[in-house]
Amino acid sequence: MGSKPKVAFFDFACCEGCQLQIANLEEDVIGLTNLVDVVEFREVLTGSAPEYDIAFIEGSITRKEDEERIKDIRERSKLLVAFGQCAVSGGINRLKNNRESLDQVKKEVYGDSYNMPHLDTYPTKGVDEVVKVDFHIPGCPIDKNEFLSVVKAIALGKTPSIPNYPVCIECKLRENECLFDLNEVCLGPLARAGCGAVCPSNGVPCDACRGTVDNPNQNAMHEILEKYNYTVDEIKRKINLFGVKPEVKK
Amino acid sequence: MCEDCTCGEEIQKNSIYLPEVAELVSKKKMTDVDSFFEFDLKGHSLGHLPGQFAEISIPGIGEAPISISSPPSDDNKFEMVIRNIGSVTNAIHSLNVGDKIGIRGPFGTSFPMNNLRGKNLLFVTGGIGLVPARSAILYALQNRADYKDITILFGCKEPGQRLFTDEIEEWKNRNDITFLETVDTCNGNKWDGNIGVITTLLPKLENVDPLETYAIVVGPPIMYKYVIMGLHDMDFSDKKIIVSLERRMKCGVGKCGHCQMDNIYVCQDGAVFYYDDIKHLKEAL
Amino acid sequence: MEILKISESDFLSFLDKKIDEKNEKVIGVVKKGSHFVFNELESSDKLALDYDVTMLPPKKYFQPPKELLLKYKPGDSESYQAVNNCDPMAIVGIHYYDLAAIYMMDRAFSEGERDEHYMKKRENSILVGLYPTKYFKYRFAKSVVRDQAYKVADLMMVKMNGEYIVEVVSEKGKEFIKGGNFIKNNYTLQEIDDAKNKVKDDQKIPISVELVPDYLGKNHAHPVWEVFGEKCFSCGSCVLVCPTCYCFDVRDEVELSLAEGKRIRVWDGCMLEDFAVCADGHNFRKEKGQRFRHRIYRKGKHLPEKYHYFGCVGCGRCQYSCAADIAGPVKVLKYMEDNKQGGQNV
Amino acid sequence: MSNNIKIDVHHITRVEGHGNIVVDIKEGNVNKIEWQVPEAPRFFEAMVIGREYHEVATITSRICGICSIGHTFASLKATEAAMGIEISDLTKDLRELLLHGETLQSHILHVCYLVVPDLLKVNSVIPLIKSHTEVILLVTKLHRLANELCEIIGGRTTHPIRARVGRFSMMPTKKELEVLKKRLIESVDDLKKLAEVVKSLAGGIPDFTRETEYLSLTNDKEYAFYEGECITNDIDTPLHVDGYRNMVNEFVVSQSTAKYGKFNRESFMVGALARYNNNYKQLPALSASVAGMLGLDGINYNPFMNNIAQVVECVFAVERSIEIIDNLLDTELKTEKKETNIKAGRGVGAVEVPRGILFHEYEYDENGICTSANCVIPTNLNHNNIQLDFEKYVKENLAIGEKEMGFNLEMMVRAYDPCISCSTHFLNIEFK
Ligand SMILES: Cc1cc2nc3c(=O)[nH]c(=O)nc-3n(C[C@H](O)[C@H](O)[C@H](O)COP(=O)(O)OP(=O)(O)OC[C@H]3O[C@@H](n4cnc5c(N)ncnc54)[C@H](O)[C@@H]3O)c2cc1C
Ligand code: SF4
Ligand code: SF4
Ligand code: SF4
Repeated sequence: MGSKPKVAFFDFACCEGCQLQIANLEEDVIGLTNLVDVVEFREVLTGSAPEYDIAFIEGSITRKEDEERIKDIRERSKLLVAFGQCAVSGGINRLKNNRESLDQVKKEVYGDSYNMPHLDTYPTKGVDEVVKVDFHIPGCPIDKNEFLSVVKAIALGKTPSIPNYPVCIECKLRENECLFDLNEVCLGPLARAGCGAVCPSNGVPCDACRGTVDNPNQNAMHEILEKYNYTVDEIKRKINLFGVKPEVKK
Repeated sequence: MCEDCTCGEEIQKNSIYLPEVAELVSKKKMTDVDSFFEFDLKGHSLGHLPGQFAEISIPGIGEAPISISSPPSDDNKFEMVIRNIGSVTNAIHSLNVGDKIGIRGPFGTSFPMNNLRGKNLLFVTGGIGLVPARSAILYALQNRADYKDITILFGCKEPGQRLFTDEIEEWKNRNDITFLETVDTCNGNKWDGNIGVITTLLPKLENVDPLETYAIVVGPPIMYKYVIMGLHDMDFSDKKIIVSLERRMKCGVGKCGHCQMDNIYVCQDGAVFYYDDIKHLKEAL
Repeated sequence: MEILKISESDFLSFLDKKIDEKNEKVIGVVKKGSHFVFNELESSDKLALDYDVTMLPPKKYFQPPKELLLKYKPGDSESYQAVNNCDPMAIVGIHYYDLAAIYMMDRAFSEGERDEHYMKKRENSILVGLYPTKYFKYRFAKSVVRDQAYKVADLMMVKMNGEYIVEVVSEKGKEFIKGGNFIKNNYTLQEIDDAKNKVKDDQKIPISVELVPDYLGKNHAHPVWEVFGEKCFSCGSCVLVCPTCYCFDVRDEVELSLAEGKRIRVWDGCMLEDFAVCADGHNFRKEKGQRFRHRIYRKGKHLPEKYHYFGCVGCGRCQYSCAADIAGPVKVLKYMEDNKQGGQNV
Repeated sequence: MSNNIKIDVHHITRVEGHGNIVVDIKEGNVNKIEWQVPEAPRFFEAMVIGREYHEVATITSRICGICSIGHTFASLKATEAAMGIEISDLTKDLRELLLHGETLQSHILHVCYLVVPDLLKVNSVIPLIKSHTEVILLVTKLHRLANELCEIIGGRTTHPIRARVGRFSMMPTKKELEVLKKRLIESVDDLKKLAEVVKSLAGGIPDFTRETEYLSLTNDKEYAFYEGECITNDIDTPLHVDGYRNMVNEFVVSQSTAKYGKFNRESFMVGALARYNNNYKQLPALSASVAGMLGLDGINYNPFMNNIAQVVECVFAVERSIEIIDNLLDTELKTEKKETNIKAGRGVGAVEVPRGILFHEYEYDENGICTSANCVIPTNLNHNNIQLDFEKYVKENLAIGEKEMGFNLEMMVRAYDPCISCSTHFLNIEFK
């Protein structure tokens, strides 16, 4: 790319923890601003632009009006990158889709006022369920180095690469003791790597917050979990914590 | 040069991963996705044999194995045809004449042109498979007297994907060789030639003497099985079939493991093989 | 071969001295949680030579998981520079099967095109071997390893009654122990041999190692590949922890400034789904079973055919790290033996 | 100067989440002054229902990235209260330390990246990278320190990994703690420099006061963050957090997807200024002196001064962290066993997060499955106070004109440091 690409950041329903990872780049923020021209980033600066080379989208789509907004952004952007698991799959917000009904959900949260129009919501969607997404950066939250590697790749005209192998690889590289050996149930064998196996390395089982690899072997996982007395429903529940939609056959 | 250690200049001298520099001297679009590139290695010739490949480097992007499409020559130039399919190939496509690339090689085995002397040659090429085969075709044409009948079959998906169209025109017009081509479908384009997969050309060949002919087969993975079946129908023995295989490759020097099929490293033991030598390998074709 | 001995405490002080001298990095086995890893030592008190197995084999020092090969300025093809980091190191306490694996790696990186990045690191290292003192339930090294350890070790140690018997295998080893309180050995060869064999393996491969290549060759169509493949996560743990696996990927990385770039190699493995994917998307080993077979073939057929040594050294790490509990060669061969089927031995 | 003012700031910038400001004044008559929160509602209370007890903090941490540590603790405390789980002093110390890390993280980020541009009248921190490079480097240094603290103790800067029900899944090493302590001690000078910078800009803080009720935690040992009971300037005896519903009294309004709250007055304020007003006497020496230097000397009714209180709390976070680390260095750092005593029950947990007091309440069945939940978020509690501040401010300052009015109202919202995305899920759910 000749001149610096014009970059914008947008957020939808999410905790904004992923854009926080960008603030957490510290000195690298300065490097980033040398590489790209940030023209719109509501949390950080006042300003906007008509068109973008790259739009980074954080958050899930949960309302009609969000859908219109994201479509408009898509039209004005050359590349659109979904960053963070909310944008990638709906993330944790997708949990509400698993409940009996959305009215029930609204009632539980807003009580008698649940029907007020501005509280309207529909089943949570990942961004690519609404518009075309060029690249995904998974994770809850994203890994800031992975974010940088994607930005660099795009700036160089390279296809960004996100691992298609499980968290186990990174866990073994860090020479962790396998959590299964400590009697914990870990989704590492299915989960998409890229986080450096940060949870198992801190003694906590992986919840697959980055989604799964392209072809997760769910049946094999099922067999393992059965050994730990998990029922099919519990397994499903476990795997969908971060909005992954597994088909556990059985 | 070595960071905080003692091996100093040695690593610079001996690293098998260090590319040399070549300059892009000409460039020509061939199809929507394929372009022709001519490089100059300055200072010395690449010293390759027909059918070999080299690793092309773009600093910052990566490295990709690419076949050398020109026949061996004494000058410092060599030619490639590259399909824009990903990061490195895209970066090569955006180079301008005068730009430099990194190159390692040549690597791999070559078409056994010496052993083929005095024989008939039957080239069966599919799509981008014509690119490596061309180095042998041009070599044979340069040394036309050394070989008996030369037949070239070329097939591609649709007319828009034909490569080396000028040369093909020339080959068609030569009366010392036979050239036949086909497309899988004309896809709405003007095309009055053959339509059908490459194997449909085989029955059109007359008087092929399987004992005196070597078949050189290069094309996409799926092509081999059917072409070899066709050649068997023509009574070709496996010793007379030569193939060039593609595999994922990273190092080009038999270390990284990506191109391994059974106990063979395609980058070193191939990519050119006698079919007879690899047919027992379950993963070969 | 000269045989010496040293008391455990003298050995530790010897190491402390080596650490202080800083002529080389001193690496040893240390405890991490309830298991063991190789790590650089700051002093000898963390050293835990009484170990069953380490998580990763010592290959991580000769072919680091992420290794710098070249430096350059992005966009400038004339700027490529080969780089290497081969600071001298001494690795203490390598079990004999891991040494056998290093022998295999040495051959892979030195034969054919010689890989200086690996070889320099190896040349600048001192390998201090040790016969295992602790049982490991998945180990079957005795049934697959012969004498390879002595082809690469500089020193071999055997623990006996609170002392280490030290076999001085190479000149480098002899040089290394100068200045330590190594004294004349007074045990008989028989006693030493018994000590070497004191820790038993529970596991062994069910057929003799010489026969395995042929056996595998005849069982290309055995159902084991399908059956085990079905359970495999393609997680690559088994190849990552394997001391004789050295496949790698090569990548370019650039600084955020885009002004500096590196070409690195990183560990890769044939069990990962995309390992054999070509640019046109064609995957030459698409099925899990094919990848599973390839890995076992590599250990049991391809490497032996190439190097005339069995390609698996029986460390048992793969079986230990496999969540699906299928990776171990013993397990695979046993299954094949137990499920002999008509027509498989074509 | 015209008597007509029309302000319509759609999605105010440099705040976390979405908020709108609408002011419509014709001929001096106020038609509308409104602080609106149109953020997409997210329904966390419904999302945790049916999940296992050890997953609940993982989920509710995602209410807000910036306060993820605080949410994690409020959640863990509520779960522990529901099941009668006692935590060790070690776990408590680590939690408190981690919470201070978050306070520092968040306050630095907010004051420096979001508020300082206001005081310098520029549109963002980005131009300051060039014009005020040194200050920015100072800020990034402090921010990185805060992040490293969170990473060393929590395992990750955001959405902490190690903080689990009843324990920490992994301990920092003594060496890490020693390095951290050294860096914290060194940072005191940087903080003083930062305070000087803020002081030099403090002239830009509008002169405005409105006395309101200030709600925060309090305890007799220290300036409260992790532990305590609820206090306000309108009550004499602290109230147990269990009775929080009677204090926050949430209600739904039409201009907002976030709920509003009130206690003894029409509205109340939570956050740094509320904590300061209630507990300033407990500030240790250094923090107290910085407060004095920045013009905070006792109770203060100017909401804009919330940012100054945040600076003071940055100093406190560092002072107190050093103390805790000293304590930890004398303790054996041993990872504790997982809690296995699962019981049915209901519990409330409260902590002070950067934006104010935060309550979580859960009910679990005997299998440890969550059956109902309620999270009351500080930003929410402030919405009503912002609205009333707006009304008073506009009426008192009609003369300054539309442009400056708009600017100052935005600045006021930012002064509250609203974390709007997290405020949009509350409830009135009936606990049986
Ligand atoms: C011996 C040999 C000779 C060759 N000769 C030629 C030649 O003459 N001309 C020519 O054009 N090509 C040739 N090729 C192919 C060429 O090497 C590849 O097209 C090239 O390496 C692609 O590199 P790239 O960086 O451009 O693509 P990449 O960016 O690496 O990717 C290319 C495509 O492959 C897919 N891909 C890559 N890696 C993976 C993965 N891990 N998983 C899934 N999909 C993946 C990508 O999605 C992308 O669409 C040859 C290959 C070999 C082995
Ligand atoms: S280990 Fe698992 S849950 Fe943790 S960050 Fe990585 S993918 Fe997410
Ligand atoms: S195959 Fe398994 S047992 Fe054999 S050397 Fe590799 S890791 Fe060890
Ligand atoms: S460790 Fe087991 S599950 Fe993982 S790739 Fe190896 S065989 Fe498959």
